Amino acid sequence: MELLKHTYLVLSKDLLLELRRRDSVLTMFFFGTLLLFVFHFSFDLPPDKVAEMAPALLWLAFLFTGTLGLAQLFQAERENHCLDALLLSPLDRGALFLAKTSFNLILMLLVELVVMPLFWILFNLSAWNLLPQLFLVTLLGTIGFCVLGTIMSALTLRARARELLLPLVLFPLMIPVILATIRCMESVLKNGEFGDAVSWLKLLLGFDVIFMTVGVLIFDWVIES
Amino acid sequence: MAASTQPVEKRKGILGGLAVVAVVIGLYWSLAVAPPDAYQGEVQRIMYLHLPSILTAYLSYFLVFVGSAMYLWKREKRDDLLAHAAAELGVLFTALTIIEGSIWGKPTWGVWWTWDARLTLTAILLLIYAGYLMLRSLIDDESRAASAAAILGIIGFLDIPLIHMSVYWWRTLHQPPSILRPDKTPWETVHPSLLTALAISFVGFILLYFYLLSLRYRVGEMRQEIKALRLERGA
Amino acid sequence: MGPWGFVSLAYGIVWAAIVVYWLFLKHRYRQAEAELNRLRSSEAAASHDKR
Amino acid sequence: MRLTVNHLAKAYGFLWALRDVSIDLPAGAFVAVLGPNGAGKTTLLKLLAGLIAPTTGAIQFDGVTLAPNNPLARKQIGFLAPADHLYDNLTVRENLCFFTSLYQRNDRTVNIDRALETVGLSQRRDEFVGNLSSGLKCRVSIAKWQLLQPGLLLLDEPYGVLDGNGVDLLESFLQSHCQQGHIVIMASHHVSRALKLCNRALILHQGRLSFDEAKQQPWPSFAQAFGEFLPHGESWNS
Repeated sequence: MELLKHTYLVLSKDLLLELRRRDSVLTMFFFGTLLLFVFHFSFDLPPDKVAEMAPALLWLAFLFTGTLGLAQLFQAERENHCLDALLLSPLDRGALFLAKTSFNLILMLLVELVVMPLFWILFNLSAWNLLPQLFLVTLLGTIGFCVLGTIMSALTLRARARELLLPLVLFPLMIPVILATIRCMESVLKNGEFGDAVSWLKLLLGFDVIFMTVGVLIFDWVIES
Repeated sequence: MAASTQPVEKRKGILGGLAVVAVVIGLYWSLAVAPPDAYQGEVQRIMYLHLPSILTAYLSYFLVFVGSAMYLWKREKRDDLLAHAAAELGVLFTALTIIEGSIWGKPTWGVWWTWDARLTLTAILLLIYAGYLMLRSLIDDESRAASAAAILGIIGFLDIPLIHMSVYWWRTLHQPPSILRPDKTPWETVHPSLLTALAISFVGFILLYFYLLSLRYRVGEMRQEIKALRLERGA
Repeated sequence: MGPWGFVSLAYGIVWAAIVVYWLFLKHRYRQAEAELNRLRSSEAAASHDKR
Repeated sequence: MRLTVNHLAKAYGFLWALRDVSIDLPAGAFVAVLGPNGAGKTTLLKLLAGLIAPTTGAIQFDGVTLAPNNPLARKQIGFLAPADHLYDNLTVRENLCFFTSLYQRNDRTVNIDRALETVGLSQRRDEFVGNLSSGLKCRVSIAKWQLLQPGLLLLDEPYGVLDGNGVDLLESFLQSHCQQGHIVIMASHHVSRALKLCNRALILHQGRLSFDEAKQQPWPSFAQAFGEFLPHGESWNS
């Protein structure tokens, strides 16, 4: 499939660049852990309340860390007008979208893989067996974030005050994902399985699918020079 | 060009006149003629204002969506102007809706602001479309600002049902169903003059909305021509 | 503040806001129209002496 | 290889940057696009490159209409930006590998080495492009487009950044590219250089095509058409 081949091509280029400079992944990692400490000090919660607050704190940390990644997403393309080089080539713009989304997704997942267990240790939570389920929810939420985030990052590429405008435009649209992930994680933490939060999970899945397809279809206009 | 605008000006004048007449009748009817609601008393009259402005806000979002989609498809400037005008009015009417909602909330729930599903939803929509105007103003290149805003116009509109669902589910989770369920339509006790007051207010608001929209659209059009004349003069 | 107080507050704020917006809109409208006519009249003048 | 452009026009807002341009170029055409600043040269090149969408008119490439959403036609189109369109943090070889596979011309790396050989960069194969001087970067671009073999190669003011032998390298590449039956369109202000190379000249003035003729040795019609734009004192046919 043409689309996947191009996606893989651009993605491996981005990963190679990232592996070489490692600026995005390191800043995101440190920022994530920094937020944990800040949350830890600002809300010194009694242990029982922590389980309740954990999803919100975690997801806030991921949201802001992800925004850092999004701001840097098209940095390589901004130098030497490489974006024009890509637009010039027979690269399918939907593939560019998928590549950039999965690139940011990989970065965020790496950070989350480290930050979540760290969160468990810092807030000495007990429910270690629930981590896989929690990570599934975070994965779906992060996909939703990266899909819409990549579109908004490309949209604000040529705007003044780009880094400020991106979260301003992105976060209101992210509210369904934020609510859904936090509700799912809460019900998993509280009673060990999704239970009535399944409807939230479906909302999350719907959000990801809708905006993934919209992204692939519409990215041609999003990125046109 | 000046000669041909006379009929357009006149048409706008008539639309404006009609709007004012309908609004005045609506005001008179909803404030003086309609009886107070059985449950909420006089305060329910704010509904004659609240419901029409919610409608015009949603109408704006729809027009922004249509304008944006047409602009991306056909690349015609007028669709973009329509989207921009509708977005500006949308933000105005959404803000008014929130103000009415909280004023209505004070006597009913005793607080100016509660995280009631409808108020929260309107606040989020205000943020999205304020972001739309911000995005448009922060991109210098004219055609890029238009297409970027068009994308946001479409995605924002597609997101509304998802936000709607998530906010209402989130809301029903926390708020115990009180007698005065805020999101139940207030006209249980259907009284004919209640309905007519509402109907007239609706008509008034719609006419007013399209009058303001045509004005704002015309301003956009004129600014476009001014830019063109200046560029032509300068090039 | 009685119920009529809230009603008048709501109507007052909303209609005041709409009127103020209308005034600003009218102002922008007249400004744009004046600028357009000025440009167009000097444009006519410029193309006149170019011929 | 045939490029036909009929009634191409591009407007930004109400202002026409390019108006009603129609060109028909056979294979092997080397076209110099001349004209004062703001005449629409760059707009024409960007339209031909598919970077921007035309307001009216169509561009046909061997019969295939160029449209933003059909990526295949773009496979034939090249835009040589002397120091741009290369990733600074990738090495020379990685850049070439990336673009050749992007254009589905991923023949064995030996071609890449051969291309680098011809532009004299073989010993800098694994250096980062960011560390190269702009002259060397231009050679990498030349090697890149030599590998990609575009049917239509566009250049916008390539002489700005090149040193002496860089210019010779570029001109020999362009000429050999034309002889292979491709089309080259170059916009430039170096009138005498461009005219020496081209076999056809176009003059754009305020968005309109005011001159389009194949080259003849004494070229009175060109001198007459181009007279008013020539910086006074410089004569192009010296």
